[in-house]
Parts: sequence; C-alpha cells; structure tokens
Amino acid sequence: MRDIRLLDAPFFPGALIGPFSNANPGLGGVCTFVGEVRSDTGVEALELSHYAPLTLPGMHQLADAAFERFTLMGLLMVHRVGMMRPGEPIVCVSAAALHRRDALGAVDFCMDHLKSAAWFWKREKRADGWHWIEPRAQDHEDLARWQG
Amino acid sequence: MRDIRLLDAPFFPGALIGPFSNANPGLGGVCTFVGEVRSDTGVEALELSHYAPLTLPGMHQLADAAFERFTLMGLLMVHRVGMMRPGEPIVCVSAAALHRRDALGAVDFCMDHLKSAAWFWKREKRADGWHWIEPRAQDHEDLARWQG
Amino acid sequence: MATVVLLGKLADLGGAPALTVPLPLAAGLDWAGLKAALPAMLAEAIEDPRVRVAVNGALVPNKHKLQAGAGDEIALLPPVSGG
Amino acid sequence: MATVVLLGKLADLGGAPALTVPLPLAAGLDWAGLKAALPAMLAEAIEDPRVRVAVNGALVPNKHKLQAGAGDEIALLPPVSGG
Repeated sequence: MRDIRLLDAPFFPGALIGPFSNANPGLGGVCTFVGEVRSDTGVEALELSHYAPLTLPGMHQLADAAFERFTLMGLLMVHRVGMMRPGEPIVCVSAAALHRRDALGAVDFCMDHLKSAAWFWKREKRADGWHWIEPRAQDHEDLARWQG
Repeated sequence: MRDIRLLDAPFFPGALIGPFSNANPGLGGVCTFVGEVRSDTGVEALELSHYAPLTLPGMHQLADAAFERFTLMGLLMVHRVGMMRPGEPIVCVSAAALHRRDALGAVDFCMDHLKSAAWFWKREKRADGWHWIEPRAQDHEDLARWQG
Repeated sequence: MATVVLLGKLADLGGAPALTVPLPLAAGLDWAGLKAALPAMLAEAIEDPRVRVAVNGALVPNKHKLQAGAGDEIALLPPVSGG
Repeated sequence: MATVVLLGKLADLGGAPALTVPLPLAAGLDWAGLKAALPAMLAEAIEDPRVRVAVNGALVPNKHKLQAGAGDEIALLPPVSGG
C-alpha cells in the first residue's frame, strides 16, 4: 500500500494512519512521524512553496528508493504546501513492515530526504514580515548518512 | 508528558496517540511505533508473561534513560501482557520533541530495549501446542548500538 | 517457607508458575539449598549463566550468593524474549 | 516568449513568482540570453552554483548549456529548505 500526496489544505494525521495501518494486514510494525509547525517565538505563519512538476514526482522517486532500501509492506508520505499556522501538521510519513527496523529506518530515510532533498521552499512570517529559511548544515549532514 | 503503562487487555493505539500529541503543545515532531502480533503461518496466539515487580519499574528506568539521552518533550510507552491474537497491538512507543531526530531516536532506543532488555517472556501457540520464543541474536546486536 | 516464582520456560520445568519451598528452621535458604528443593531439571536449568535471580523484586547481583528467608519471594528469570 | 518560474527567494528578487521573457525571432534562449532578460540582481543570484534550472519540468544537468525555445517554461530553483 503506497499513498503519496501533496496537500494544500490542513490535514489530520490520525485520519490517515488508521486506514493506512488497516490497509497492510499482517504487518509486524508501523512507524509514523508527524512534523508540525513549531511555535517558535514570534513566528505567526509558515509558507511552503513548491514546484509542481518536480515536487510530487520527486516524492514518488523517494518512495521508490525507500522500497528498494527497506523491506516494506506500505508507505504513506503526505506533505503540506501553502500557508500554515503554528501547531498545524506539515508532514506525515508512515511505514509498515514485517520488522521494526525496516519501518523505523524507512521513516528516518524519508524524513531526511524530505528535509533537504525535496523541492520545497519555506518562509516564516514574523512581526517585520516574511523571511526565507535557509537550508541547515545539520539537514545536509543527516542526508549524508544515507549516501555512499 | 510521560505516560508509561502495562496493559493486560487489548488497546487501540490511535486512542492514545492523539491525546499524547495534544498533551505536548509546541512540539516539532512526534514519532510513533506500533508493534503488532505478526500473522506468522500457523501461529494461533501469542502470550507475553512478565514479572510485575521488575517489569514496570524497568520501563520507567528505560524512560529515564530516553529522557537523558534525547531532548524530549514527552514519551508514551505502552506494552501489552497476557494473551494476544495475530493483528493485535503489543507495544506502542511515541516520542514528542522539538526536533525530529530526537523523536525518532528515542523511539528506536526504547524499542530496542523493550525487545531485548525488558522483563517479558513470549510464547506462541501453534497447532502442536505452546512454544517459548528464544532471544534473537539480531535483537542483541540492535541493543549493542546504544552501548559504549 | 519461601515462594519461588518461575518465569518463561522455567515455569514449564517447574510444572507451575510458582512453587513453595520449605525452609530449614532458623536457617536461611542459600543457592545450594534452593536447588536441592527444586525439581532436578529446573535446578539444572537455573545454572545457565543467563538466568537471573530476584529476591522480593530486587535483582541479586550474584545468584550463587543468594540468601533468602521465611516469606521471601525468589524469582527465577530466564533470558527475556520480549517486545 | 518563454515563461520563467521563480522559486523561493528568487521570486522576491524577480518581483513576481513568474516572468515572461521575449525570445529573439527564430533563435533559442541560452544562459547568457536568459540572464540578459532578467533583473540584474536576479541574474546575479542565479549564478550561485546551488541554483538549479529545469526546462518544462525536467532538471537541466548543466544550466550554462541551457537551450530554451518559444513556449518553454524555465524554472529557477534555489537551495531547498523543506520538510
């Protein structure tokens, strides 16, 4: 079971995870990560923009890579774009597998790639206006763990 | 928010995860692992026994270790004991943190320890009766990742 | 009397999840005494170095130095296979 | 004409999320031609080696060898900061 989506409106991860888990009967474990807009001091809103011709195909390529690297029964990967408020979910990745290390590893792998190798651009609104978020060195180090 | 439980009756992880997530406002990410009884060929039931004076205190010590090792806002650790059927949840670990690597790492850490360093004994019922499950070398290798 | 709680497959070897062991009057129970009071196969099995022992819910660092008294609960804990 | 789509902070430098660039009749648009048609600050910013270019949704391996024609969509993609 493979479910890859870009959403431009708020979503409720709990409504995705139950059906995803049920769609993979016989699984041994499901690992799920939900990322939310942090309530950082002074941040009023966050906007994620993307480039449609690359972003969703890129997420499908990432899912292909996860299925190649880990022994998975199912993968759910849902990412928001557009304007979000603190506390709103941005991303939900869930992996179902016979063995826990595959499920945990696949979620870790997908999250690292979504953070620093997927076609999203992020800006924050503060009292003095909008600010683009630069890529973080830490994200690139996280990604490097999967290379070579 | 810290919620550590041993349960002797079936539970529904979805009913735990939503309230846990809401109990940690301002979080950046939540990672959750749910382990279920695998539908291995011929397995009719699984029984987990434990030794009450050690098992729950051991889970609390494990939670202490996770809070020391990772920067966490909350940790949920729920484990079944007693008789279970294929498809029933055995374990649910959920970690809330400002940063995803802490949430993912804490779940990985707790699961490895619950698998091979917590006071549970597992046996399976097959057509020819009950069989105790021996510890697996893989589980001990997983645990060794966190030592030294 | 002391209670001996048997976990995992040790319960099969003991024939029950718990046994009661008579104590010699005024004397404590040591490792040799415990083994002598148990079914032979169980006594042999608990020599496995991976088998841990707890007295009243506290793990004993060295089971060969076990000392238990009247009313104590001795738990015999084989290797775990949990999660 | 070709359309130039500006992502992330390049949209701020271009003053809009997309621009249209006139094409010389019968000639394609190359990297130098593209830069000449863009606001100076944007033209400078896209020389950053981390800025990637896609034509009609396909990444160009070497942006300096860009060749675009009438009706093409050229996307200018700064470093991502997603997730």
